[in-house]
Amino acid sequence: MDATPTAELTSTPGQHVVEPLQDGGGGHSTSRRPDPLIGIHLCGSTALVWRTADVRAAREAGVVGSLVGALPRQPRQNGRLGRPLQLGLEELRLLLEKQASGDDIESSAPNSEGEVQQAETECYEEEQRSSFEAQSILALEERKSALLRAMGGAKQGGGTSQPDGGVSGRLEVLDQSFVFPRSAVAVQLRTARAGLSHCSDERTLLSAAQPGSSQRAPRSESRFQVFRDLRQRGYYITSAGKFGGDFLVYPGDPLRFHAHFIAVCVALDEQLPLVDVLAVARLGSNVKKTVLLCSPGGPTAPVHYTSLQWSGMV
Amino acid sequence: MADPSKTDDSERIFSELLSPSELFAARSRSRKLPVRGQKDFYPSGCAQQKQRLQNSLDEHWELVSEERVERLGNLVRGIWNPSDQIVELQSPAGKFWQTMGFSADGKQCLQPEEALYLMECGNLQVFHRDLPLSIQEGYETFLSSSQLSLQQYQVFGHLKRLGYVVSRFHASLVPSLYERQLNLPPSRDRGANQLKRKRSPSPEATATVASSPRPSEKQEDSSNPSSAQDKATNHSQPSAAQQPPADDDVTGRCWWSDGLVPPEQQQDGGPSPAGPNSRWDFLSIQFPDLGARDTPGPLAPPDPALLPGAMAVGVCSVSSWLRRLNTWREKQPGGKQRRRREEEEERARRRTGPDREVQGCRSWAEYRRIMERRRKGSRRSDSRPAHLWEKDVTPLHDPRQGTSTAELLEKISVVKPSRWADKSCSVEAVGTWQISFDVHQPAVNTEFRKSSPGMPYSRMCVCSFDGPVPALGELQHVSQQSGDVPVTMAVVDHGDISFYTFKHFLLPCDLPQ
Amino acid sequence: MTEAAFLAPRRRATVYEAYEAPFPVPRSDAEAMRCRESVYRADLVNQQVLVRDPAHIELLYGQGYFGKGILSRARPDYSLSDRWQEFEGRQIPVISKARYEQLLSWRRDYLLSKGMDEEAVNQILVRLSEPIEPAAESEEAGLAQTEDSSQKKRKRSSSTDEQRRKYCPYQDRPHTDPAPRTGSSPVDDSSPMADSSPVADSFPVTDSVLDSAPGTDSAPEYVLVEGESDEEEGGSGGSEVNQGGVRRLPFSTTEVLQLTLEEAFFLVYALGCLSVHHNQKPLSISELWGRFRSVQPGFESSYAAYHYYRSRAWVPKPGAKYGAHFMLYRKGPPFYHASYSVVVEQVRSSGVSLRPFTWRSLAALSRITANVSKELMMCYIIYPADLSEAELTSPLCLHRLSVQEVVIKRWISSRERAELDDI
Amino acid sequence: MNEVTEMTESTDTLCVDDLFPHNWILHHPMYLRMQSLDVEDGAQVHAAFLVYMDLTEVRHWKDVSSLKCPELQVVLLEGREKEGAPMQSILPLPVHQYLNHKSVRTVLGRGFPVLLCVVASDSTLVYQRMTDGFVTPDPPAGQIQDHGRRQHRKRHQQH
Repeated sequence: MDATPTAELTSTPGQHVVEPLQDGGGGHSTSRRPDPLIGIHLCGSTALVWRTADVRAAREAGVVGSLVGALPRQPRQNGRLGRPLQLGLEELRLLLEKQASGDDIESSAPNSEGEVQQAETECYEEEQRSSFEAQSILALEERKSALLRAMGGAKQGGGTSQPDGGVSGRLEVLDQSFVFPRSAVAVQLRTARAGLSHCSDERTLLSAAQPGSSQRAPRSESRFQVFRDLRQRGYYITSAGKFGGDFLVYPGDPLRFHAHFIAVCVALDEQLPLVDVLAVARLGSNVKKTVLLCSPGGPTAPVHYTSLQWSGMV
Repeated sequence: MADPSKTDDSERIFSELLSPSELFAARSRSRKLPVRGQKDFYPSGCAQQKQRLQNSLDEHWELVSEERVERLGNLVRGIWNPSDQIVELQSPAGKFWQTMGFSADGKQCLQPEEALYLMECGNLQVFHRDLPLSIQEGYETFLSSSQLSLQQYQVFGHLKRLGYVVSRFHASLVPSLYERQLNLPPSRDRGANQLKRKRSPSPEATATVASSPRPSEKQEDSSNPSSAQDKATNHSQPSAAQQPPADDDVTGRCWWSDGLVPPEQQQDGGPSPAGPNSRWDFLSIQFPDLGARDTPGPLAPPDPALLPGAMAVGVCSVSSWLRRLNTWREKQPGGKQRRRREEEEERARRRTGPDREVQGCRSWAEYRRIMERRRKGSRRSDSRPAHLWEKDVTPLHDPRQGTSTAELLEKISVVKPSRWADKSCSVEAVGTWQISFDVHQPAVNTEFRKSSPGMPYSRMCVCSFDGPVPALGELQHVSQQSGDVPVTMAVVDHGDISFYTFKHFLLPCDLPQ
Repeated sequence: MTEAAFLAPRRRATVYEAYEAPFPVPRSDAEAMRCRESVYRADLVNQQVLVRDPAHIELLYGQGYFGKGILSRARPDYSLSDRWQEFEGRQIPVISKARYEQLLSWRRDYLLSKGMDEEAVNQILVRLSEPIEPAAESEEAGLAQTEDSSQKKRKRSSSTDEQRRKYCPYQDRPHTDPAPRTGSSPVDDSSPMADSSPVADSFPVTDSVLDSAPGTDSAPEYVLVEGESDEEEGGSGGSEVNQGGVRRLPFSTTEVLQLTLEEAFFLVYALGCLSVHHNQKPLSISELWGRFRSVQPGFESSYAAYHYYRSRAWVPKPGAKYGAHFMLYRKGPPFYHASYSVVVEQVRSSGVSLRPFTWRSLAALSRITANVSKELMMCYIIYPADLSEAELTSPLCLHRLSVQEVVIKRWISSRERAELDDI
Repeated sequence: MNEVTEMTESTDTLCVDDLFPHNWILHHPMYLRMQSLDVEDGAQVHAAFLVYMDLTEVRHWKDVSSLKCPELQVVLLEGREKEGAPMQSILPLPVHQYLNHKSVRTVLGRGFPVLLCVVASDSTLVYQRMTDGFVTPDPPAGQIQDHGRRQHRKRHQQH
């Protein structure tokens, strides 16, 4: 960036977006106003959350998801990613279940092409104009204060608080000659869609993820039962694909805790090849986690959990 | 920080729009990533732990909420062309043009995945109907077409962020087998490439030829201690590694067969490193290129240091040899015969090895008499168990006959390695697996050119973690599409990507001494 | 598909034994001349193939690393006791009194299970547990025992690696054993015990019951029971004083070699050096094939893979510990670390999968394999489209199967690998 | 499958006497007891016996006994790791067989912690501990774990 940083302007960015949260997303905060609707958008058949407030709200509901976008601060690395947040099928179902199903999915009014588009473009251009003007003023002020500081530093010894003629003269010159180039204006590349622009049809999401969808496979049903039960027990859950299981189960927020369990969802009477059982148990011991066999007992019965650990007997 | 006079707060949160003062301030914000501390094992509920969690979360949300802010002058401007599903640039492209984009009708264009990636990097602003697209709109607009899925884009982005050059795969651009055969590079290059091969968790182009050098590997060669040994291993076995599979000839493919390896490499039968103990440094010995078009004159005498003691070799006229070029095919059976004879002698030698009586023999006739006598003396001679030998299926080997291991292995080799490259018919090919991208090594040090990209480092197949693992026939199909370039499966699980390479292999026959 | 590079197998840091041979069959006529046995013996019990003759066990394991001792970790080297003592020119094991009493009770249980009444059993046990007098013993023993003792020494020596190396059956036997031992001719069904045991089988009990404990074939017949003389003399139990505690071994548990079905079939069909008996009747190759196929699903495929690797002189061992079908060793487990975890998969037009793979199971297997520094290899067994179900009932179908090996590797896209932090 | 059961039955009933004293396994009191439990699956009985021998002869467990689990039609073992240690159930299974969660729950229902012992076809044994509910893994030892991870990474790169 070209401008010299000044003391007044280097405060932390990003605080403006969301209202403060009492409990950092760790537990339940019932004192707050009714849960905001979490905006969920479909990209292909994948559910994505775009706005920070929604990402936070999902986390508060115990849905971790996975950030899959490039991080604005450092876009060319994979270690830490940014928005959007991708939701797994179970996470999506859980969120939908928590909220009144159906109308929680944000959908903007369909565009009636003509006027709306016209108005929008005008609005955008107006915004750009005013932003340029405002930034010009800010830039000029920044220059001035830099100048003042530089001069003040130079005549540290003198006790006069009155700006002398030299200073005010130079400030005047600055006022007149200062040009804020268009190329220097800072523009925002928005992450989430602006409120008004065109949007794709979100209705398909409902049919894809609606609980009780008729043709849901038994396996994904049992995965969801287990997911919900683990969540109710206060665990945080992410995908355990790379560990050969269904879920990685954390005793607290994954930001601060290691996973304890690799959950493997099986139907109670599902026949598992013993080699597969050995493989996943061995992997569990290699990464110091307990393998958890999880089977939903039925619509009303609890989920059965069995811990599987490599014994020390070699 | 928010400017309360401008707009209603909730509206602002809703659209996550920055005010001019915020935009201005963002120019000087930090670009550092917070370091994540050691995680805790178990939630203790203590205040300290809660505080740490809160700090982590604050940091996390700050990072996640940050919006992209760029100087207008640094942004390339593009326009979305929905009918062609491409982005046309309106201002000169940036440095990215080296590895991305294409020209069409005098316009600079980007594929949607390239445009989206550049948008995410804060290099490009794409307009549609005079409005800039947000990242979200970019996802929803570019990835909705049947051409490009979210998963494919995630793989693309993942590799791009690591610096790889990634471009769409076009089957028509892969040279056919025939073309490749005509364009075989000189064998010396192969050797050199072989040496550079390293043992690394990357999809190496083994035994095939990458046309561009790989500087990054060179660096690793010096830094990675294992590579030195690796080099040596490859060095001692270059011919075996490159031989095409000849599955009908067991001994020919042996890596450790005693008869074929010079004695100094035989210690313990392992592929011995040809480092300091090796007598021959083939890198420094010049071999004449007799196949070159301008035929060389007579060959200079070889360095005497390479020759055994009392041998003297003078200038060698090659013309008579040259006449015999390309006639080796007819000569081969003779060679085979000779080798068989040598094996026979070797076997005979081994037979006589530890046996005193046999060693005392002065002629073959005497030896045969001894053997005959012993055979008669043995009560086993007629004791082949009936339940094994007098049934429809008999053993492949009769243990009463002493047989060298090489011979025995040949005898029992009834389950053959398949020559699947030749007969794709045996396994039906299914067309559901498609290659998405060509991947070239990070562009930092290579002189990558879009116009002549050279042989890719690997090609990517993108698939879903919940989908099936490719069956053999499908692997075969995909690899045929790819030609000589290895194919990597990029498996996407909730945005988390794992890469797997499936490589054809023929386990070398391990013939112990 | 491009070809995977071959990585040299990793040699073990310390090797305790010498390499004998890739297969338990003679490699030259001279060797063949010298050994009298060409076929080993195994029994099919409970669908498992068991070898009991110690000499056969030694050869099958030592030359090609076939099977595993059921009482040992890997090499069959179980012995009744860690401590042995010289007694009357032979080595006998030292066991605790409690152990001796356990063995005695096993004998008792066994006799009772034969339907004998308790009084008779008690009589036998009393006689059985009488201490052996040194002098009387040596008279009784006679020639056969000196021969036995040499055998015992060898068995004992096999527990120390240094001596094991010297034990090279084909070369030693003619010199050290001029007289043909009955035990070493497995071809005829007369194992040493088969020769002498019919007496033992005939109840009511004769003296011979005392002489041969169940399963005594070439196992120690006597034990030194510790703590016996301590009671009498109240001494500190000096080892030499304990000679009064020598008893007959009431029940012997010798090491048994268990072969996998693939190993057994390979020894029978490929090498022709094993007879598998069922109910004392030797089975033909086809009978064996049929039985194994019915016992183990997918036997054709897993055997084809096993046979293929053996025919390339590698040593496949079961890989359940690593979640795989086989682990492939160069030469054998004592010399090299396993190089590959092999998963066998059949490619048939019918599409039946031996172990249907998902990315999930592949991910697990690939991680385990990498964790133990091995490579993951798929071994596809390709069935020609025109191979009929009927053809599969004969092992000759193997000639029509072919193998495609594919090495699967995880490629780590970045060196930094921040994702590892999650582990 | 019919052929198989027939095969084992004939071994068990008909041949014990004939084989004497060839195979001590067939005369071992524990083997005879397992036979008397009337479990059809001969391979499982054999597996159970191998596990019994391993526990008693090699690992010197105490109070090891066998019993039949009627629901699963298999031979179970129970025993103590050492004198005074808690009782454990052991479920021996040949490696080619399948396992379902229900059977695991059945064995757990006996009230003891369960060891699953998978018996490979060459008699290699692999023991797994199975416990009802959530068993937190052992916490990693801070620094050491980090160290291990680095080594781990190194090994990865050698490939």
